[in-house]
Parts: sequence; C-alpha cells; structure tokens
Amino acid sequence: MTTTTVASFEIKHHQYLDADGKPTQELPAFAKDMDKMRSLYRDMALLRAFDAKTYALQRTGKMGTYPASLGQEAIGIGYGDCLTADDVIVPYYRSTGGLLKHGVTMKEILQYWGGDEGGSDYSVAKEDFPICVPIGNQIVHASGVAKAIQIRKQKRAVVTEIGEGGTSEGDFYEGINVAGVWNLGVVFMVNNNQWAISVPSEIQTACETYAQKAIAAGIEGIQVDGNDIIAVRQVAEYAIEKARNGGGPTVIESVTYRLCDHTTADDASRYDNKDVKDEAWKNEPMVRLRKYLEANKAWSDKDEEAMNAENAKKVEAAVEEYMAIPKPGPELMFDHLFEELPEMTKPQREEAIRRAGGNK
Amino acid sequence: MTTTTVASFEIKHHQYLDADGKPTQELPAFAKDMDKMRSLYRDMALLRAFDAKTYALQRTGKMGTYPASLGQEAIGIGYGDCLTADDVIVPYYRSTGGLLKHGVTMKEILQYWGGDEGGSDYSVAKEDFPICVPIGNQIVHASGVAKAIQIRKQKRAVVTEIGEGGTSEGDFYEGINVAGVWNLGVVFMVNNNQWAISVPSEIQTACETYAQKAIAAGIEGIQVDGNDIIAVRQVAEYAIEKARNGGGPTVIESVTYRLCDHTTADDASRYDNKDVKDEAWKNEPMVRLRKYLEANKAWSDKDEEAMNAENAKKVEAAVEEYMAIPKPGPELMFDHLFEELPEMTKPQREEAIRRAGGNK
Amino acid sequence: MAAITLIEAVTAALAHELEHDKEVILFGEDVGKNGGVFRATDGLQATYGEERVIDTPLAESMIAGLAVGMAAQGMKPVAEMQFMGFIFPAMEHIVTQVARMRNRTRGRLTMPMVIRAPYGGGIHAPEHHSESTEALFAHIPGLKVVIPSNPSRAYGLMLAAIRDPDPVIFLEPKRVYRIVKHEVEDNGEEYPLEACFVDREGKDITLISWGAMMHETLIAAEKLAAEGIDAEVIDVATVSPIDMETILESVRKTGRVCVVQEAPKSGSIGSEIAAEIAEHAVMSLLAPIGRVSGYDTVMPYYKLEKQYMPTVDRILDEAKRIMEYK
Amino acid sequence: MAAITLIEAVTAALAHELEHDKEVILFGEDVGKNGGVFRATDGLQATYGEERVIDTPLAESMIAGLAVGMAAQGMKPVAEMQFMGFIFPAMEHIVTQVARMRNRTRGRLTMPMVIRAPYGGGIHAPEHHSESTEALFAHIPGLKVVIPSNPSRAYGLMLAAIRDPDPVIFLEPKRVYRIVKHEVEDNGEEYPLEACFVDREGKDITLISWGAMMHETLIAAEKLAAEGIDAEVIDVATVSPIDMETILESVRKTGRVCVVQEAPKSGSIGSEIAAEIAEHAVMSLLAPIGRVSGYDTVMPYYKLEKQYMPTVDRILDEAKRIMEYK
Ligand SMILES: Cc1ncc(C[n+]2csc(CCOP(=O)(O)OP(=O)(O)O)c2C)c(N)n1
Ligand SMILES: Cc1ncc(C[n+]2csc(CCOP(=O)(O)OP(=O)(O)O)c2C)c(N)n1
Ligand SMILES: [Mg+2]
Ligand SMILES: [Mg+2]
Repeated sequence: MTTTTVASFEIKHHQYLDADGKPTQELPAFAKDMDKMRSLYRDMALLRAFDAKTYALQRTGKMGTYPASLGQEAIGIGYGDCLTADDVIVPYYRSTGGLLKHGVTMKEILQYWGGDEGGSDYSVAKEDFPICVPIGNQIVHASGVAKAIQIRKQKRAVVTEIGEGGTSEGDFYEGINVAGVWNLGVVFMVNNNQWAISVPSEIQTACETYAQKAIAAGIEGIQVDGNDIIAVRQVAEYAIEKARNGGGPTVIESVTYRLCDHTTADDASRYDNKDVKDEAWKNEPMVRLRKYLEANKAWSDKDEEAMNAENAKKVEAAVEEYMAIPKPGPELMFDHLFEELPEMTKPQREEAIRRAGGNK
Repeated sequence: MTTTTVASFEIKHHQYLDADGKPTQELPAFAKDMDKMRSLYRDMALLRAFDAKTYALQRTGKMGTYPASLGQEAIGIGYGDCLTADDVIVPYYRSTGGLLKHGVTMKEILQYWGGDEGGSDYSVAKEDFPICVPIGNQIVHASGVAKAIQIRKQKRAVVTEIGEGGTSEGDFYEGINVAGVWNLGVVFMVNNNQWAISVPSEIQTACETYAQKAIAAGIEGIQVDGNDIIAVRQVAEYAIEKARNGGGPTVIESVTYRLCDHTTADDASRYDNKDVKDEAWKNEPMVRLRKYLEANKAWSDKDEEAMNAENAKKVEAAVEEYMAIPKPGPELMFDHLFEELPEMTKPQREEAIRRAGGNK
Repeated sequence: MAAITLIEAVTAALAHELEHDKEVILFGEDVGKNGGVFRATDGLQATYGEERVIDTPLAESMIAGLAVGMAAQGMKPVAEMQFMGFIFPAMEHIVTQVARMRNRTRGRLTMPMVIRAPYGGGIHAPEHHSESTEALFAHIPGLKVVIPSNPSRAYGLMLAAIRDPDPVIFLEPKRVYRIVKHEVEDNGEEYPLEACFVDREGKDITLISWGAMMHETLIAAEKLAAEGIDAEVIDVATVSPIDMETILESVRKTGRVCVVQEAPKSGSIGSEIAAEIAEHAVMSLLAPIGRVSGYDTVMPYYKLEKQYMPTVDRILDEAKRIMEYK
Repeated sequence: MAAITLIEAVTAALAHELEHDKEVILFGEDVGKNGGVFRATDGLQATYGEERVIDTPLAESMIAGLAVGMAAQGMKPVAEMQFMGFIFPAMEHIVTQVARMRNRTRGRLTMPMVIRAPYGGGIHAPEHHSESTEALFAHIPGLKVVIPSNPSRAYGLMLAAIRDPDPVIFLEPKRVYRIVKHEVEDNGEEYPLEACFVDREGKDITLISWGAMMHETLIAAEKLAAEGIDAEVIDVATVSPIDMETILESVRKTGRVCVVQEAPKSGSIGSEIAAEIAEHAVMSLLAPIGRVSGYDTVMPYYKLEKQYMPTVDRILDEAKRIMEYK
C-alpha cells in the first residue's frame, strides 16, 4: 500500500414533491393512492390543530410548557404510517405525530404535558417509551429495545427521533454505533429543523448533512426532504422494513424548519430571522401535499372545511377528557417509586396524604 | 431536487515504508535525513526499553499497573517529533512516547504509575495534561485547550490520543464535533491497536476505518500505517501545522497492533489469537525502520549495541531517581485539594499527619 | 443603586466580571443571542462579543470538558447547564477532572471555573426540570457548592465564585429568580464563600436552610415569633464546604434544630448538617433534629410539585414538635 | 458445598440466575471472553453463549441506556461497570431513567435490572479505580444500593438484586474479593434486601459498617471485647433504602454509635445514618455519634491510600473516645 483510498461514502437526498406539490421523480405506489394521501393529509392537519389548541390551553394556564411540531408534521405522520402495533416508538418531546399514529391518545399527550405522569401510562401503545426529555437518552434506549427484540428473534422495528441539536450529545453517537456493531433493527430519525432552541444548525456541527453522522457508526445514512411526506414515508418504510427483517439500522435526516417557537416557553423572535422564516413557510409540508391532492382532484375546499370541523371536534373531545382527569393524589408520588414502598418511606407517604387533606 | 448525492467522502490511507522497510512511494524530505531517522529509531528504542523496565519493576512490586506501548512506538514518537515546547499534549494512559518527546521525564512517568500524584507535576511540559484514565475525557479537554488558544490568538497546536476502543465513548464524538464547529487547532490521534483490553475492534464499531468517524464531525480524517513512523510523522506534521495555523482539526487513525498485554494487570493469552499476534510481530515498527536505516547504510549492529547500552543507562538512571523519591506525606492528600483547605477539613489533615507519625 | 431580582443580580455579577477580567468566558446552550432560557446572560453577548459569550453545541459533557481545557490554560470559564436536571452527562468531568485537577497535578494545573445551573421546583416546569440534587456535588471533595437565596447574595456570591481559584458549582434557585428585589450596588464587592449568614437571631430554635426554601423558612420564623417562639434562621449559602462553626454556635445556644430543604431527605445536605451536630454538639440538644425535606421519592411532575415541596406549614409543625419535645 | 471467595460467590449467583431465568442477560466491557477484569463473569460466556453474556463497545452511558431499553422489554439486564470510577458517564441514565421509569409511566414500564461495579480502595490500583461513591446513588430515590461484605451475602444479595423488580446498584468491595472464603451452598436462596445484618451482639456501643470495612470493624470489635467493651456490629448491606429499625433498636440499647466507612465523611451514608439517629433516637444517645471515614479529600493514588482509608486503630480510637465520653 502507498497512498490509497480505503473507504468512500455518499449521502443521498430524496424528494418526490417539490414545494409546489409537483412530482420531481417517479412516485412510489402509495403516493398514487389518493385515499392514502388524503388520510395522511388529515393526520397532519389533526396534529397541527392539536398543537394549536394545546398552545391555547397553555396560554390560558391549563397546560404546561409544550413543544409543537409546526412545520414538521410530515415526519411523525410519515414514519408513523409505516408502523404496526408490534413496533416500538422511543419518542422525544417533539414526537407527537408518531405517537398519535401509534395509538397514543391526545388525552394522554395532554396529560403528560399537563404535569401528570399518568399521561405516559399509554392505554394502547403499551411498549412505547414515555417522551424523553433528557436529550439523546432515547437513542440508546431504542438500541436496547432493539437488542431485546433481536435476542428474542422477533420481527419488530424500533423507531426513535431526535432533533439535529440533539445529535451533538454523546448518546446519539453511542446509540447509533452499537446499533451498527450489533446490526440492530432501529430507525434513527434526525429531525433537522434548523434550530436547537436559539442555536442554529451551523453552531451544532461542521457537517454538511446530519445523515453523514451515520458514517461514524458504519451504518446507512439517508437525507430526505422532511417537508415532503412522500419522501419521508418512502424512506422510512424502507428503513422500517429493513429493521424488521434483520437488515440493521438506518439514520434518516429529515430536512425541515421549525415554524413555531421552540416551546410555549420560548420567544423565537429574539433570535430567528423573519425573512428566512417567511421563506420556510413556502416549503411547509401541508400546502405542498394539498396542492398535490388538488392537482389529482382528490381534495377540495369543502373537504378542507369538513376536515377542519372534524378535527376540531376530535381535539375538543380530547381536551374535555383531559380537563376531566382528576388531580393526581399525593399517594401517586410514592406508589410507583418501587413495586413495594420501602419501610422508611411509608411515614412520608402518610404525611403527604395527611397534608393533602387525607385523600385516599 | 429529486434523488441526488448531497455529500461524498473518501478516506485515504498513507504508507511510506512497507514491513520490510522498503519505500512504497516517494519519501518526504525528513525521511531522507539519516540523522533524523536514526534519532527517531533511538527514541522508539528508548521507549521500548523504558516499558520493559517498568514491566519488570511492576513484577517485583516496585510499580503499579502499567500500560506499555509495545508495537505502537511509532505513534507517540512520530507525532511527538513534530511538536514544539509551545504545543500542548493532552495524553491518555498509553501516551508515554509523546510525553517523553515533549519533555516529560521518565522519572515523572514512573512516579505517576507508581501511585504518586507528584508524577503529574511535570517539570518541563508545564501545560501538558496529566494522563487521562477516564476514557474519552481527554478529547474534550483538548478542544477546550484549543479554544483558549484560539481566543488568545496563539499559534499552538494541541495533540491528544485515544485508543480505538475509546472512540465508542460519547466524549470522543462530542470533542471532535465541537472542534469542527469552532475550527479548533487539535490533532486527534486514534490509535487502532485492534484491542480494547479483550474486546476486538469489530465489537467496537461497524466502521471499516476509524478515520471515517471524522466525517460525523465534518472534519478531515486520515488513516496511516501506524507501524510506519514515516507515515505517522508525515501526516502528523501536516495536521499539526494545520492546527497551528488556523486550519482546524484532524483525526488521524494509526493502524497498529498491541503486541503486549493491555497492562501489567492483564493476561492477553486469555483472549487473543497467537497466529494473529505472530503475524502482527512481522509488521512491528522498529524492525521496519531498522531495515530502512540499514538499507541506507545508516545503521549497524554496533550502533544497535551502543544504543541499547546507552538507553539502558538512561532508563536505569530514571529508575534510580524514581526509587529515591520520598514516600509522599499524608499532608499531600489535603494540600492540593483547594488553594486553601476549608476550615472543616483542617482537623482531618491534622489527624492524618498525627496517625502517620507526625511527618510535617 | 437599583432594586433588582436574583436573576438580574446574577447577570450583573457576570457582566461585572466580564468587564473587569478578560479571562472570564461564558458559554453554554442558548446563552448567547438568546441570553439564556431564563435570560441570565441577557445582553452579554451583544456587549462582550461572541468570543466571550459563546453558544455551544448541545452537549453537557462537552461543556464541562471544554471548561476543564480552558481553565487549565488559566482562563476562567463560567459554564451554564441549562437546567440542573441536565448536568448529569457532565458528571464524569465534574467528579474526575474538575474536582481533582489541582490535586492530580499537585497544583500545577488548576480549575478556576464556575458551573452555573438553575435548579429546584415550583415553576410548573416539565419533568427533569425541577430537582434539587445539590447533595451529589456536596459529597465530592474538591468542589465548592454555592446557592444564593436572594439578590444581594446572588451578586456577591457569584463574584466570589468566579474569582475563587477553585471550581464552584453555583446553583440558582429559579423559583425565586424574580420574586423579590433587593437594592444591590454593582460595586464588585463579593461575599465570602464558606460562610453561613445568620438572617434572624433567636434563642429558642435554629432553623437552617438555603436557596429558595429560605423564603418559607423566614416566613415560618415570623409566624413562630407571633406565637412566642424565637427562631434563629441561618442561610447556609455555601452548602459545601459548610461553615459548621456558625451552625454549631447557634445550636449550642438554642438546643433545638430544624433543617429545611427541597431535596429528598435521605443522604441530603440536611443529613450532613444533622450528623455534624450529632458529632459536635449532641449534648446541647434538647430535642431530636428535624429535617423538613422533599420526600424520598422522585420529584413529581408539576401537578403534584406543591405537595412535594416543603411548605411553611410543614416547617411550623416540625418546629413546634421540636419545641414541645421533652 | 464449597468454600468460595466473594467474587466466586458473585459468579455463582450470576450463573444461577442465567441458568434459571432466560430473561437474565449479562453485558459490559470485557465481561465475555475475558470474563471481566476481575473474573467475576469467568466462564459464563462459554456456558451461556454470546447472546446472554455480551461484550459491549466501550461506553458506559450506552451500557446503562441499553439496560433501560432491554428492561423496558421485560428482560433482566445485569450490566457491569468495569470500575465504579467509570460509572459517571452513565449517571444521566441512572438518575433520570433507571431510577424513574416505573414512576414516569405509573408502573407501565419497569426497570428490573442490576448495575454491578467493583469499588473501593486498597488494591494499589491506578487513579479513579479506588473511590467509594455509594452516597451519590443512595441519594437518588428509585434506586436500591446494595453492598455485600462477605461471600455468603454476595451470593444471597446478588440473587435478590437480580430478582428484585426494581433497579439495584450492586457494589462489590473489590479489596475483599478474595480475602476470605465462606461455605456457600449454591441453592438459589436469596437474602433479603433492605435488611441489616447484626453480625455481633453487644451492649456497649453500636458499630455500623458495610462492604470491605466490615472486616476492620469486626476486628475492632474483637479488640474492644478484649478490653471489656462489648460492641454490637451491624452490616448495613443495603445502604439505600436503609433498614433503620435494626439500627435504631441497637442504638436504643447501647446509646453509643460509630459508623465506619471508606467514603469521604461529608454527605455520606454515615451522615444519613447519624441524622436518622439524631431524629429518632437522639435522647438515647450517651455520646456524640462518631463517623470513622475516608477524609474529605480526593482518594489519593496508591502510595497514600493506606493513610486515607480507615484502619482498625482509627476505629478503636473513636470507639474508645465515644465510650469515655461523659
Ligand atoms: C440533556 C439535555 N440538555 C438540555 C436540554 C434542554 N433543551 C431542551 S430542547 C433543547 C434544544 C433541542 O434542539 P433539537 O435537538 O434540535 O430538537 P428540536 O427541539 O429542534 O426538535 C434543549 C437544549 C435537554 N432537554 N436535555
Ligand atoms: C470511562 C472508562 N471506562 C472504562 C475504563 C477501563 N479501561 C481502561 S483501558 C480500557 C480499554 C481501552 O481500549 P482502547 O481505547 O482501544 O485503548 P488501548 O488501551 O488499546 O490503547 C478500558 C475499558 C476506563 N479507563 N475509562
Ligand atoms: Mg432542532
Ligand atoms: Mg485499543
């Protein structure tokens, strides 16, 4: 050997619909199924309506800090549409779309952000993780779940999500690296919405793409237009199938833009650029999908109105359920600490109950 | 955009001398300077002699656990030869070669591994870090040092080292990532000696090369034949010059083989493969350099003998100095905890001194 | 001289040191343009530039490790952890490097740094945003752990922390970031570390607290006074190393003690104070030592946080129990 | 029945559970082919295969995080940290996930896992290999922290730890890995967690310890006996949550207490025990509560470790001081 090339890599970017909803290449079969595409559009609209309502609840003191998905709806709805009940989501705080698709209820999500652990006692997606707030942990958990699945020789995919900012945490890398070594069935969705609270992507990394971070784990990395639900769904489906069938892990970078504040506690006008945001609005995922539907005569203003009304009703119903949840009793601080409360802690439980006026 | 390639990368491998000491490509100028090459050979031999002696000290109870560099001598001596007194080394536990080249004394290294913090109170390389045992921390520290250097607008390079196993720690990635974002003047030496104690490289990562981990930080990654000191020195010099001059960070993977036990506390025969190790001995860095020197009529058996005698003397002198160090007094447990010992801890200091029989 | 809040006092102290010591460098997540999620560094990047007030990538181990590298070069890094709940990725650097570098090098390399973090409950924050884990850091030799309870102390103690030649974990009780204002003169005068503050003199019982809980404790003391119980109130301020002399002196006078803290009770700062009293002043005690604490359970999400955190009532009940003990 | 060492007892317990519960999975750095750097997992990969005894990449945060993922799927991961000094990268997972998952999901997902680590000083190890930081974990609600002091307890407590439905930090005092042998029957019988062991009954003073220090403590008790002082000796074993009843009962009997521990004194398990006594049995005390501890300084490199760690002499001196107190 002298000076030789010992490894080479390419990162591909996938897009099917441009910002005007025009196909940029031959579409996958599902994209030609207008029922499917309408239903994806409705899911995205529901998520957007749910977010807006939750924001409003927060502003009126009925909700805690909440992170919306405005502009990123195509991601969670896109991969969520590829999952079966057997698959596992290991979410972060901005995974509302994927969780809803997987059967977590709006009420549960409201309950969680409303400051009640009960919100993570999912009634349906019983193996999905609770929302991960400490950034990066979920990546390693997803690999752990996938390892259990692998040991048990099951055919189930694990999907986890992280923001582009979160990829700077060591856990992101540790989690994808072990997934590579062990060939685990995980799909790592990296949602590049350009911002980590106030920190722009160029301060997170010198990389041209986040997909290339996969190269450090020796695994496949793919970039998609995260505002194009066809691209997200198509690549996610490929990766999820691969994960289920022993094909190993994939990193998917979805390029998108956070059109809302980071959370209700944030004020993005302190740091973002209005022009850039205005531009970004032109790329947002719902308009493009609607244009595509309309071009295929699969959507009308009346459909839109009907859908909005229906979604509003669904959201309203969830909010009512949420508001009807009784305030958790103080015993709940103790009853799920361990399977059995230690002797030394029992008097504390009694004190807490007594001070709360003896509930339970 | 449709499906396009948005990024592509190549990892190069550099070798100048093959295992028989024959040039594989046009040699850099320094490699034709036989005085220089002889002196590098002597440095490597001294390191090997020092390691052997230290092992012997450990076996006779005069030394703690010690990690030798057997088979990896070209790395530390190679990059160490490119440094000036102004540069900073942030070492790990197997950085003996680099530290010796940078002025840390054999006595100090013995003192450190002999269980005495005084060994890290370097008399010469006053800004070099103490040896880092918690794997990965040094990578981030190196970026921190480089940031200070950048803020102060100095022209100084920082070099740090890590084993291939250590690259699995999140800190490795966090440290190289920030070096990329901030364009810091650090050289990250990844010593791929195939083993992390008993764990072979294929269990650390699915990557074909460790150099490609640089891609996840958006920085340059280069692979060298780590048994070829010409390749190590040539690429290290390039990266160090670049670091000094605002050119940013580089990851250098040196491919080598750990020919010794992990440390004196390890027994590699439990897990390694004799055949593979025998093969690896054929690639070790000193024979190849000696053959090159001999082919250039720059080395003889007599030179070898004289050198060995001289090195033995140097090592012996260091060992004598080491053995003459007085046992540290108990007050040293307290005197460098803070600049000033807290009131509450003073009685503890007195007690420790009293119990030790009142020294100091 | 202006009346300012605790967080404004933090900002003022940071600005003062940036202004007067060019080695002081601030960094962390969102500390730059955004001025921190609580605005503790508001305006500082605009004034002192992007090389002195730096937005970092999102990685706490890296933040602590960068501070180690910069401090070893003689700079004075002031690193922010966005919330104390996110300090744990940095734990390895804090325990094995920050706290030990001076000792590991026999004084050759030192760590004149501050790691700041907002901490504690009571602001309806999401999970992991409300814990009080100061005891973890107080148990690590080589660290100082400082917690201001009001604006003047935030200013004076922050100055002292930055100027201290050794590493300081500086925990800011975010519940009281904005609830009171003090007249604080921005004169660069520091308060001593490793010194308790006696905020109320009294002869019947010693109430000991720090941080946000000082507010409930002082209110409780006033209520006790109304009932004829004269409480001495001590703000520990530097919870490691603790100025035990001041505390012991008070206990020898009153014979009765109650520690008030937000953290879980087991293995807490309150436990350490009680143990020291049990070692050095046990025979002065006229009653058991009380610890009004968070419960030994996970800090709950916000719907239950009020039930978790000590209240004035709990302090009063415990103080009276101690007073009535025979 | 064979006489085995503490580390062999650990191995036996691990093997027993691997054999009888297919959900038990062991993993960590070098635990497979090499059988662990101390040989705690020696032979287990050969017997149970590479899917049950797994060498991981070198990353402790990952190790803990994988355990979280596997436990959530109902497996029983037993993860090794090669040394307790290297547990800190895993701190975030341990504090925010391992200790809380049950609570975070109201019992939906649980964490039936063990994190094992050799710990403590006295074997001439390199730096960061000798610390005793059990107090950090004991302060975290939701974790159990267990430390065996001898081979039988290592066996019985390890079984209990693996079978426990909640997470256990299992710390193995490596200084006594091989210094005594016990006859231990490999019968799968566990010892209770959350229970102290009274290893010597006595009426004059209560000596409380755990882990390796139990050895010095028991020797000290014999020496005290020779001088006519009848010490009760308690092995705490589960240092969180602590079985305070057993301890308080003893203190009420003897009126004199000394805790013996290797860790730094401030904010230690010893402090917690003293505080509990000061709360619940203070009026039974005839003397100050003693804490014979490591000093409040960084664990020194091995040349000084003997001077750092409590000795039989220090225990004797403190016990006598307490006995003589009037
Ligand atoms: C370990 C950790 N550090 C810091 C935070 C505080 N924090 C919450 S969200 C956020 C920014 C995340 O940005 P990104 O990963 O890009 O995700 P996005 O919010 O944009 O979806 C930060 C710093 C946290 N939750 N966890
Ligand atoms: C954080 C941390 N975890 C574990 C260890 C224990 N340990 C010491 S060396 C080693 C293997 C390192 O292998 P590698 O990084 O390849 O370096 P090499 O020793 O081969 O030079 C391990 C696991 C450590 N020192 N630090
Ligand atoms: Mg983002
Ligand atoms: Mg190696």
